[in-house]
Amino acid sequence: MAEQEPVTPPAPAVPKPPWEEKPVPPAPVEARTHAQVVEILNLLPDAVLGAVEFAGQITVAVPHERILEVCRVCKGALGYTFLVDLTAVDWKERPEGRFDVVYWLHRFTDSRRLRLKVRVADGVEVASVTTVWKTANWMEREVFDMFGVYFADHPNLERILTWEGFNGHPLRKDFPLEGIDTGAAIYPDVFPSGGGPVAGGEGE
Amino acid sequence: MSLGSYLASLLPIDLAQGLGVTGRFFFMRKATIQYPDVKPVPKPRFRGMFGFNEERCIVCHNCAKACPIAIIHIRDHFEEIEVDGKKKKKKVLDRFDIDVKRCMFCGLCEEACPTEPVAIWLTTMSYEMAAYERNERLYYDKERLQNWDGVQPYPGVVSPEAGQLPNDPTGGKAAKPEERR
Amino acid sequence: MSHPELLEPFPDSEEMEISFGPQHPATHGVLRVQLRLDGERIVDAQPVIGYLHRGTEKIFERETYNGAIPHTDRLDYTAAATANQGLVGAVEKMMGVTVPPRAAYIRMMLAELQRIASHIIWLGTHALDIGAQSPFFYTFEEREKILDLFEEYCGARLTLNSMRVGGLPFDLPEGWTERCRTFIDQLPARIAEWERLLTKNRIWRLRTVGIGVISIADAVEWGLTGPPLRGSGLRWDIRKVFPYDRYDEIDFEIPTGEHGDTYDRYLVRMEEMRQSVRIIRQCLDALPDGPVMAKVPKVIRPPLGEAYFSVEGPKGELGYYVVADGSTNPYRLHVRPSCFINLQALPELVRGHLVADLIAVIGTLDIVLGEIDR
Amino acid sequence: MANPWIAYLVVPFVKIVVILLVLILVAAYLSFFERKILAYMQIRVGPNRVWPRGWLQPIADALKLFVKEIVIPARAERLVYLLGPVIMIIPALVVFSVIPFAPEGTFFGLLKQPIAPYLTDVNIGILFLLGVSSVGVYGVILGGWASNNKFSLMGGLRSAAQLVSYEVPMGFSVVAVLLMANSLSLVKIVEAQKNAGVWYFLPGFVAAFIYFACGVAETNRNPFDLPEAESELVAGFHTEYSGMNFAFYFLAEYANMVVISAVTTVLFFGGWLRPFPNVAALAFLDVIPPFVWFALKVGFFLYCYIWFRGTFPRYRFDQLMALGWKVFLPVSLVNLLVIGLGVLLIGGPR
Repeated sequence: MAEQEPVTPPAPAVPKPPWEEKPVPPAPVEARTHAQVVEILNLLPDAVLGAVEFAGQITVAVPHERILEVCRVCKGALGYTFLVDLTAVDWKERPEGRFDVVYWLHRFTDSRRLRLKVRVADGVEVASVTTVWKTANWMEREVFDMFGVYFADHPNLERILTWEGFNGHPLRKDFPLEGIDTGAAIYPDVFPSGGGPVAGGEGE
Repeated sequence: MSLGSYLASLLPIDLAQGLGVTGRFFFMRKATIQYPDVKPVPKPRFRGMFGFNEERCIVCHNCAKACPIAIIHIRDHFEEIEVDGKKKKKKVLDRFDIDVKRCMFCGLCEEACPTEPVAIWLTTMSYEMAAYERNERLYYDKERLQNWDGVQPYPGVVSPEAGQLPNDPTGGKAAKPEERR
Repeated sequence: MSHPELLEPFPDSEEMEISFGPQHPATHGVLRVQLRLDGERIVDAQPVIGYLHRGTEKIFERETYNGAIPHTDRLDYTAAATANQGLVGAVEKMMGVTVPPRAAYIRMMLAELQRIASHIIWLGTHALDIGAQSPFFYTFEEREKILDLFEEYCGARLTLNSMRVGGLPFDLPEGWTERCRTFIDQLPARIAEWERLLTKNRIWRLRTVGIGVISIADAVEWGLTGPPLRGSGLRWDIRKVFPYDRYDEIDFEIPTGEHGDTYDRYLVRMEEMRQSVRIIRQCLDALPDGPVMAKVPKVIRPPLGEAYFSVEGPKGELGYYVVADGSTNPYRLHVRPSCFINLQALPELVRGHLVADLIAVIGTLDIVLGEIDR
Repeated sequence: MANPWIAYLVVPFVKIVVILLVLILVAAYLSFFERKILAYMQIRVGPNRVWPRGWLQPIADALKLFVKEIVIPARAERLVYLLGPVIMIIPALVVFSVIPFAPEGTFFGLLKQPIAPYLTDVNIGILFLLGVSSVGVYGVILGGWASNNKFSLMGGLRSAAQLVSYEVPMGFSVVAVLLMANSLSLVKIVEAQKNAGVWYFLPGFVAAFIYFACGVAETNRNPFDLPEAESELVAGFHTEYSGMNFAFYFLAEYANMVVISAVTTVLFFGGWLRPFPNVAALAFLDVIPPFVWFALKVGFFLYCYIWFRGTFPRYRFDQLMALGWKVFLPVSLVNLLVIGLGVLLIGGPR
């Protein structure tokens, strides 16, 4: 897999092809000195909480109140004009910031990619980046719908995949896997309280 | 639009070309298969109805664990049997149910089965298992899995009851795929 | 916008609100578009989605890594091979596995066959929406041949589940390569036939040239990838920028358009089908023999960490963001849905056009609701 | 016919019944042939289950539509809703009374003296024809408006605008024939072509092409089938119709197709004349009776209708209008001038 740096197989006496070898998983490496991270440090020295390189991909942790500023700098000065993906991860057990909002940027000039990570607690607002990239609109709406992370001054922060009456955020770790009782919430007159279609298996 | 292109647009050559294509297709061989009379031949590796062989099954629950949507339910118990003097505990299969109505025919159970040839397989070249009632008829227990009542095997396919082998569903007389039409 | 004279609002316009779909023949699945019309002209078009939301990403968290693969088939149900390739590639990147060359070549062939099949569905339904009925049947007849090849290899026609972490579950049946070669040898002639029906047809050009125009800057701003981005002129394809499997050993071109309208995207996809034929032919010629599975433990346990891996799906960049916690189940598995992001640009593409153009633009974005709603 | 009772009551009545029956049967079987031919063009087989090889399909369709319940939308205008299909089908059937499909003959000696198989020979035949056929558009508009559905309303308005804008070039191409034939009566037009020894298609091929193209547009058929464009307006003006109402619309469309094909044959392809009627060398063609010639030509045009449906994409509404006003109209006018000049120089029949 020729990523930025092709993984050079170890050259034992008899060069066994890499697929015969036991796979060697990549290890996270401190990446403060990496070129992409240094670029950001030169412009915003105090905006980088930490930088890790894992499997050839740089992840930069950013304080959640500075994310809009960092994104503007990334898009403007550093040329990350393409927001590939925006999603979130729910680390329920983690004490302080429960959600990780993850931005995955791409730069066309030298085809480099960068991951910004923001740690935010439940109910705390993150600045919306729709002003920086228009494509963030639906992605942020989906993160709100699935995780309940609020995005400050987002054009129309509503649910995008589940329906308006849905109570709860499905991708949270404390959301039951077999789904919740949704019938009574939407059609109270039709379904008795507690009744109605339960998402997930029926009976057995 | 310029006069030249206006006049050129009066000559419908492009439309005529299109008509030519559909005209030619008018005389070509038709692709329709009259299904009930002519049944298409599935390929040997086609993942269709389950085949199950109780003797080969060593009740290791691998298939139940490997199934992404957990529709294989197995009940077993231990039995003491005398094998040449030593008392050995042997697992006996009580129930082996597959909820075929929720199955997505991904074949992961067949891959997980450690026996050789496998005790549960999908390459049975039979795809006609429609039923009028889904909860009983499509909930196959051990007996019905082995002698399909309700499944029309493709003509020429040997059913598991008659000793079908997973990699040889038609018992040697493999219908050639060319007979598809 | 390409229709300036259509844009000035009529003085006494009372707009009509129409809900277009979700049960509408032209919305390629359960998509609803909330249309505000002024006569026939579209003032605003807001897509409403979520009708096919099955919570796939939640299900991923309960599955083992190999157990998640059948679910990826059902994301973009018209392109299962590329969806499998994405997930499998992501997990292999997490575990540092290198896939044996034979498996890589077979994966490329399956992916390119799937790209042709997906473009075929796009062409058939896109032409049908704009009125030309016959291409639908000619194209699907060719797709039948591809599905036969898939059925012969992995046993399923649509939901393939054809790849595993570390390589492929089984090798090609004998005679498959000959049948595949006979298929791709006769395909260019069929594509030329479809083009004779459409490319120079004046009605087709009238319905597609200048419709749904988007510039490169806007396309990048809206995050478009795949044919919608290349139609505007940006030569950008994951297979060339971040080559995976063995794409760097294959020589093929990336077609691009100039004006970014529906007609250019049509030309780009038709050319992509020909390029796929070229790729498959090279793969068939250079198919190495050897194992199809790397030395991978029976139970897949990637180390603690996260990685993003994307493939060039027929609809655009299909990415998988895997967060692993060392157990056998992914802690979080996010799919970067190319159709979901491409659909986001619909209001901008369609504003000022007529209702009939909305159908053409939905067709040219080539959206599949399975991948949008997940 | 000595006895006026027979001449003006029984014979026309028999003719009406025969023509009506044949037209409805042809229209019904046209729907079957359309599905069959379209299928053959799309490498599939088409209906082949009813009776041997599907030949009774139209009867089965008619029976099904007859038995199906007529669902009238809640707040629809009942009277206008029910009247819509009727207004559309009546002109389609009435117009056939003027079309001459065979010369005066004795039906292979069955009758003592020859009578004309066609119903009437109105001396303002074409005027009557154009007038009656444009009444049909009211059926579409009223049907679309009355079914109280946004989509059908749009379908109805669209077809109104389309029919009006294609009536004009159609009229001009018909006038070109009048110049050549110097008579409004359809029978005389065919005779004029007989005397001229050549079909009017040869001098007036532009007019013929435009007439047929406008005819396709008049009957809302592909590539001008905007009003019932499935993909945009679900089913256009007859979305809310079911049962016999829908059957009337369905039959009216096919009857209109037959009418347009018949009129094109009469005006431009010499009705029941064989190619180059007066040329002795082609005398062997006379073995085919005149009526069969007429049927062959109409059949060819119906095949073209179906061929168009299988091949062409659909025009967008404004493009369709632009085509009508910016291409067909000027071209038909120029063609009219050219033909007028030709008639002036060569001198047509007095």
